[in-house]
Amino acid sequence: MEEEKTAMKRLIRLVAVLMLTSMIFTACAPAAEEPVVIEDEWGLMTFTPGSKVTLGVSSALAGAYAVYGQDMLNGVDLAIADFGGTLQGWELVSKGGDDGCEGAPAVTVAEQFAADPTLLAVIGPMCSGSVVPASDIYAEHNIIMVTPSSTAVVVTARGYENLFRLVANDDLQAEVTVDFLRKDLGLSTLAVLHDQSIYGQGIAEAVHGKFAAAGGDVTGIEGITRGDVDYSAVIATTLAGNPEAVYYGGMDAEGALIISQLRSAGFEGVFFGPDGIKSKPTFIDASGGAAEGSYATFGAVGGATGYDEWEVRFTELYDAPVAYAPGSYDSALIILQAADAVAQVDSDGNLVIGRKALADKIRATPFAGITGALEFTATGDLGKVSITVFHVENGDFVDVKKVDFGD
Amino acid sequence: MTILSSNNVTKRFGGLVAVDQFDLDLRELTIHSIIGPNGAGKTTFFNCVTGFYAPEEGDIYFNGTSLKGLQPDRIAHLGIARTYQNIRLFANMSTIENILVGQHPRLKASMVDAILHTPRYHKEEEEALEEANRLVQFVGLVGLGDHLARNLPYGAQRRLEIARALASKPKLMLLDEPTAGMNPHESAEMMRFIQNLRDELEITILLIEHDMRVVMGISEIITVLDYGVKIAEGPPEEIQRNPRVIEAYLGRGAASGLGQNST
Amino acid sequence: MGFDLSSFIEQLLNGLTVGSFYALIALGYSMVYGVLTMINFAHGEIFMVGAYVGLYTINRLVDVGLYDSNRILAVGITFIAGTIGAAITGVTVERLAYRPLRRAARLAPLISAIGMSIFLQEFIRLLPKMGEAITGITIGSFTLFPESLQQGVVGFLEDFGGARVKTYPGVFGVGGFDIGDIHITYSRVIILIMSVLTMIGLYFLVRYSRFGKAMRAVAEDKDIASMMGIDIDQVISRTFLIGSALAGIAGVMVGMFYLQIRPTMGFVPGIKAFTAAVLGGIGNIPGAMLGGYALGLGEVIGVQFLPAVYKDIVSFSILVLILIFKPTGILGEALAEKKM
Amino acid sequence: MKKRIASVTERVKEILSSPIGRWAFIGAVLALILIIPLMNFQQRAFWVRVIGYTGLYIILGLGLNVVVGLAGLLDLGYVAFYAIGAYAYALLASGHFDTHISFWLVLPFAALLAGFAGILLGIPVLRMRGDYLAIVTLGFGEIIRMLVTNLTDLTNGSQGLIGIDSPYLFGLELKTSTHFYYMILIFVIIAIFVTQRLDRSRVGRSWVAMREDEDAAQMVGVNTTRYKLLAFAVGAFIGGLGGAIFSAWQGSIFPDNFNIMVSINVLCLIIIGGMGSIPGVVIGSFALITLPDILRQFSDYRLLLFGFLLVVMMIARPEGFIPSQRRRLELHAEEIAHAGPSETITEGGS
Amino acid sequence: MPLLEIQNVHAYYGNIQALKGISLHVDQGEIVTLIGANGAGKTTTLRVISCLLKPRQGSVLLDGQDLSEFKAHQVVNQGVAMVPEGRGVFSKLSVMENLELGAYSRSDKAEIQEDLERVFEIFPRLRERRSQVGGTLSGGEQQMLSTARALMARPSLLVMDEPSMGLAPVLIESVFESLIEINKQGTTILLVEQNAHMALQVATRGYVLQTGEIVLSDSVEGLRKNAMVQKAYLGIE
Repeated sequence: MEEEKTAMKRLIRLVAVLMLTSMIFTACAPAAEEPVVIEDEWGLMTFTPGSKVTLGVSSALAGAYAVYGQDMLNGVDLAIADFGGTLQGWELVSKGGDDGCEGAPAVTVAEQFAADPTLLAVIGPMCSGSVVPASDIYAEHNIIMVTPSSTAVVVTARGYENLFRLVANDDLQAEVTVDFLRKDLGLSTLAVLHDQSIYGQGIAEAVHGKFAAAGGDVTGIEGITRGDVDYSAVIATTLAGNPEAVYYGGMDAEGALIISQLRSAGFEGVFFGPDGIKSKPTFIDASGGAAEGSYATFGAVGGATGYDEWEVRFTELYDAPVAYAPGSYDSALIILQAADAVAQVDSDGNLVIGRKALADKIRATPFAGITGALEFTATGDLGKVSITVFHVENGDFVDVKKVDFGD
Repeated sequence: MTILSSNNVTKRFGGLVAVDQFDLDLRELTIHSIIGPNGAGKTTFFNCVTGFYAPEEGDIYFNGTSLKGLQPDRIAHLGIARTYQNIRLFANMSTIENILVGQHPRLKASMVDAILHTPRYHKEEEEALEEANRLVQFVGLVGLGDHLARNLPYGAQRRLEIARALASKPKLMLLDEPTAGMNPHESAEMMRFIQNLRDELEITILLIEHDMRVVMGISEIITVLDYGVKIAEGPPEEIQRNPRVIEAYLGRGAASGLGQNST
Repeated sequence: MGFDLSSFIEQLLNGLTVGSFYALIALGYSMVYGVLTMINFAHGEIFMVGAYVGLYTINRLVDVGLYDSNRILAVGITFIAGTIGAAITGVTVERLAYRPLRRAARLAPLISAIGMSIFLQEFIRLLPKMGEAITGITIGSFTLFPESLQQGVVGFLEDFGGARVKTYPGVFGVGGFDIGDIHITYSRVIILIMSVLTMIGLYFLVRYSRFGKAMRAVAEDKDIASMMGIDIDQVISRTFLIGSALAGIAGVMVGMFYLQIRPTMGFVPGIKAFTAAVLGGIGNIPGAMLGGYALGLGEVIGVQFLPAVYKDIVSFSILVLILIFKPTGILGEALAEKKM
Repeated sequence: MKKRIASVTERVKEILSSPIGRWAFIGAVLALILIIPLMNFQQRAFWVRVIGYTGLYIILGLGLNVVVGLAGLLDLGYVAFYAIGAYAYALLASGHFDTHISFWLVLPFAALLAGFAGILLGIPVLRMRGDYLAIVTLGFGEIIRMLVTNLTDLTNGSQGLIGIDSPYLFGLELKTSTHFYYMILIFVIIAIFVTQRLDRSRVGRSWVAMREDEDAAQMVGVNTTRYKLLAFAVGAFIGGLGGAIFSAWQGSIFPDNFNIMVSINVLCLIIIGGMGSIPGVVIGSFALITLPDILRQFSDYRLLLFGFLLVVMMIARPEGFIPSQRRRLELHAEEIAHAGPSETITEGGS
Repeated sequence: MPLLEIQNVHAYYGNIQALKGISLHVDQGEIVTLIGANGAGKTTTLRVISCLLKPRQGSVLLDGQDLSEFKAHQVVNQGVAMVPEGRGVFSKLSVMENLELGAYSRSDKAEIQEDLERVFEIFPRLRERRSQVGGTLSGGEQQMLSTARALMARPSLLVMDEPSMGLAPVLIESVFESLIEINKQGTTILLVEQNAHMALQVATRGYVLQTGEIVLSDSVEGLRKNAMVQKAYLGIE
């Protein structure tokens, strides 16, 4: 365990060093021997000697969605530990900001982070509803933010150069889903359910549209109420159209209820969902066996290195990852490596990082993470994305198909 | 001249007929009492007059206007005011405020006036306050204007309730057991006060009362109700002797209240 | 979509099941309202605590093998444990957060209840974390608790609460039987029978027992009730006890039949049950049962004819319509015309 | 030592109770509030945001205070009007329909629209009292949220509305938190001014009378139907105003912004502050909206502490921090007055 | 030893003194009346006796035992039953249930049944209405029920608060007749009344309470002749 950790650390160091050298070579930058005047179009982050370097995590840390936020925070903490706990000698810390998965508090958290002189960058926010308003603040202050979870198409459509995201947007997941349903499984009727959230409804409607466009017959689209436990009424109307498959846009907990109630209502067809349901503890285990045979897509996984090993380590330290821990882990490492690469120590002994330099570095550097080979486009979306279709077999997710985008 | 007339008024609650084909002619400037055992329908009739209950049958006219279908606040605007058996003041408002609310039907300032403090608003509020202070004096509550209604002693609460009713300058006042809970001395004072209302302010009085001394002492005419039905009507002397009334209401020693004077 | 009788009957059955939950929880609202005229906003959380205590119990019974050897006994013990857990929580909440406010303005206990609701939810969620923090306290280099104790406590708390969705073992499975075209799952039948029996029991308790009479007397007039020799505090405590116990039963049922539980699970059913209690005429016990079933049925019938997203709109509209014509709920008394 | 502290608090009380002292205190607080955004300290932007947001809730609280505190109508669905105001502005001044109408034109419209919705809500609930009213209004709040979620063609459903225009004032784009801070401050002052004047007028008296005894109020000529609707309308108008400001400030809105917790928060703040009391609304907003942000340092224990403090505050001060003048007298009075028949006294006095 | 003895009781609501050191006693078998105007402190005295209000000074002794150590609901166990002002009938409970609650603190089933028969004898009207809900009774019947309910506790002392209030004259007579009957059967009665006429007809002794103080204590005959009583309470000028 301890050995693995140091091994990992060494590996990361190595990658970082390689990157740094490659950058120096490719950019033909002058060797930084003389104390140079450090400049940056967006301004500089200056960390005085002895100060900490903070990674902010904006997510739901208290209340209903806290379980996801805590998961993110754990992912970031593990990343900091794997990175060695310091950035060129400056101590690295994570700092959670509870946004409750809502807009207004997310903005408050953004202001709080923005005022923190030790802040390096932000991982999150988790929910699209918080990302949209909070990113305005981050953009205003040129703070780098990487969201591991917000899938709404609109997030990256506003031209913010400081914003990155580590998941595929709804459209791509929907495309793979529909393709799989139509071609691989050869199905022609589908009923769609969603949880009326930004995330769930967004992806459900995308699937709905694409399935119809692909010549399939959508027998109905219905919304459910989050927090209810008995969905038998809506399930009965859903099944009234005799669909071959049911697609559910939403999160794992409700997903588990829906699949088990679908099965007890006698539904024997295919159940399909997005990355929100791809959770072993809260979807497969919570469904009491009913989830067996279900499908889920999960984005950004492809070329992943060392995920299984990582999962073991993570589980040992915290608990099984819920949803966004891997993405948060990768997000944090991407930031840290880029920061390591562009950071300089000025003549006063301060660690100085250019904001735009950091953003450019992140955008320019491909990263081999546990969630896949990650590379960003100009808009902050993943350039090469692969979407994997998972099948639940014997109580676990097994990947059955992988589609690559962006090549 | 008749100020209030009730024609054939019937009010039912489920199977129970609380007021049964009740006729009443109330002449202007009289003091008229309604007596009868508990549950005889007296208060129910008050509630029909003031618009809280809609009678199933019959009609009530006030100065020739039918009250049918009118809401209590409209009826208040027409000039009828009342008090309650168990005092119902605005407990957490001051004496003055209670009276100011009582003046409601006579005030005209709108919400906009109130926000902008227009001259009209100022003038009206000033006059209203003046009038309220006058009423405080009239009912003998001087010095208690700022007290919350709920803090007033019992007798003062009764008087404040009357002052609030007077604030709308009514033509008819319905008093529901105004001397309940008072000792003979206080009751006598209240009797004089009620007579004053009629004599000085020219208000017609319709009274529900259990205290026979009060009833017999100030009423010009008495109506007796039993199980919603009018069983007698007439001047006090006549009622006192009416055998039906004695049987249903007054009892043999009838006099419980009255007769005591001779003890 | 044509009308399909068998699916309609299935839907009615669904409605009755959901209605049972609403009714069981609504009863607690109504009873508490009856004696204190306050909305116990934390009632949904008491239901949640019941589910958690039940989960802990059944998992231990699985560990010791009783669950496999005698399932009926294990389920019975689980129900009892969940019921007791909820009851204790309810009584404690009353004692700490409501009793000091017995004489305060009407809305003060409501706010206290809202605070309690947030507190309980977060308390269950943070249990393991708090356990870790407290047992991990060090004074200088001296640890206050031995490591084994710390592990034991944290282990227990992790088994008990925490932020994650927790799962009951699938006691009843998804099996069922058919009558003609109508498919009925065992679980629904069991829920229905259990709820109805519980409610009949409650009805007799309130109607005929010494406690029931005392409770109704306290609901009407506390001073006079105490003149009769009734200990008001005790009656209120017991009312909370019974109301919370019913919520606990509902909590364990939800766990057993829908498997998953989480700290936030009390909120939506809490609101629905409150709606049901008002629909039936708040403070009125048969009314709460009727309101629960009416709401459950109203929801499924609504979904038959309108998109499911309008389900809650339909149920609230039914509520408004009924209250417009009967402002005190279906069985509510022609209330509060203060005796004039 | 203890004595010394006591004498100091005594002295402070004395100063605050004299009119000059009180005005000086209010002036000092106001001056502090005025200059906060101009000061230079590390967390300035954060505090400007938090206090600005608190101001927004003061506006909402003043609106709901009319309905609950003055007129005595327990409204648990106040968020509906906030949502209507927010959506009205977002729809009329964004790329959604590509209409970009000026904030200053939409603002009164949004508020009027919300006020109208208040009347619509008011009509069916006229005959309901107390807790029946509470549940129906709660339902109304939920219905509005469900409608904005599901009327996708109009509101863009759960995906929300983004890119909402900033207001312009004399050519200046009001964009930063500081701008909104001052704008909200001005609206807070206006709202205090208006509600205070209403409270002390014939209208306010009628509301309070209705709260105290609806039947008796009607019998002295108060048209309770009209005054109930008026209370709903005024409350909703102010709520709609707050909603429009919110959507302009945040620049994007989603149905989830308008959940039931908003209503509950606003209700809690007016009760914690002291029902019917305008200074109470201000203090209550700081206690309920600022406090959770202060509790941020406790990270995930934040809500746990918040729930706990809510209970403690209520038990410590059941009448709220600053009970309204009328109510304060009343509470004092409880000790004086003989226990009336409706009182529920189980133990001895005090 | 008197059955009930109130010694120098001072009672307050907050800082307002409602009772300023009153003393009175009721002997076994008596009917004693306490006369006073509204606000004189009658109800406060009763609240003190029923332990709903703790006196700040002084004591209430029942059969020599200090009542102050008891809570309100325990007083009835000590043998004091109340007929509250306004009757206090549980309007949603049936007549039988009301009577059963009167015997709430007792567990002797057989004797309860006996007492039930006894009160039905005194108030035959209640037997007819036993299954009717309290709220549907007439005012006089409610007064009967309230009195019968108190008797169900088999009290040694029956305390009645304004039984004549709001009743038609014809009913007041019958209430007082039943009161005498109850007394004859062995129950001591403390009668708090405003209606001095009636109270002085049935009682043996009386006290006059004014603004929290006992100003007069005498036999009924003595009180009737007292000029102050005649003026303020009997209305004889």
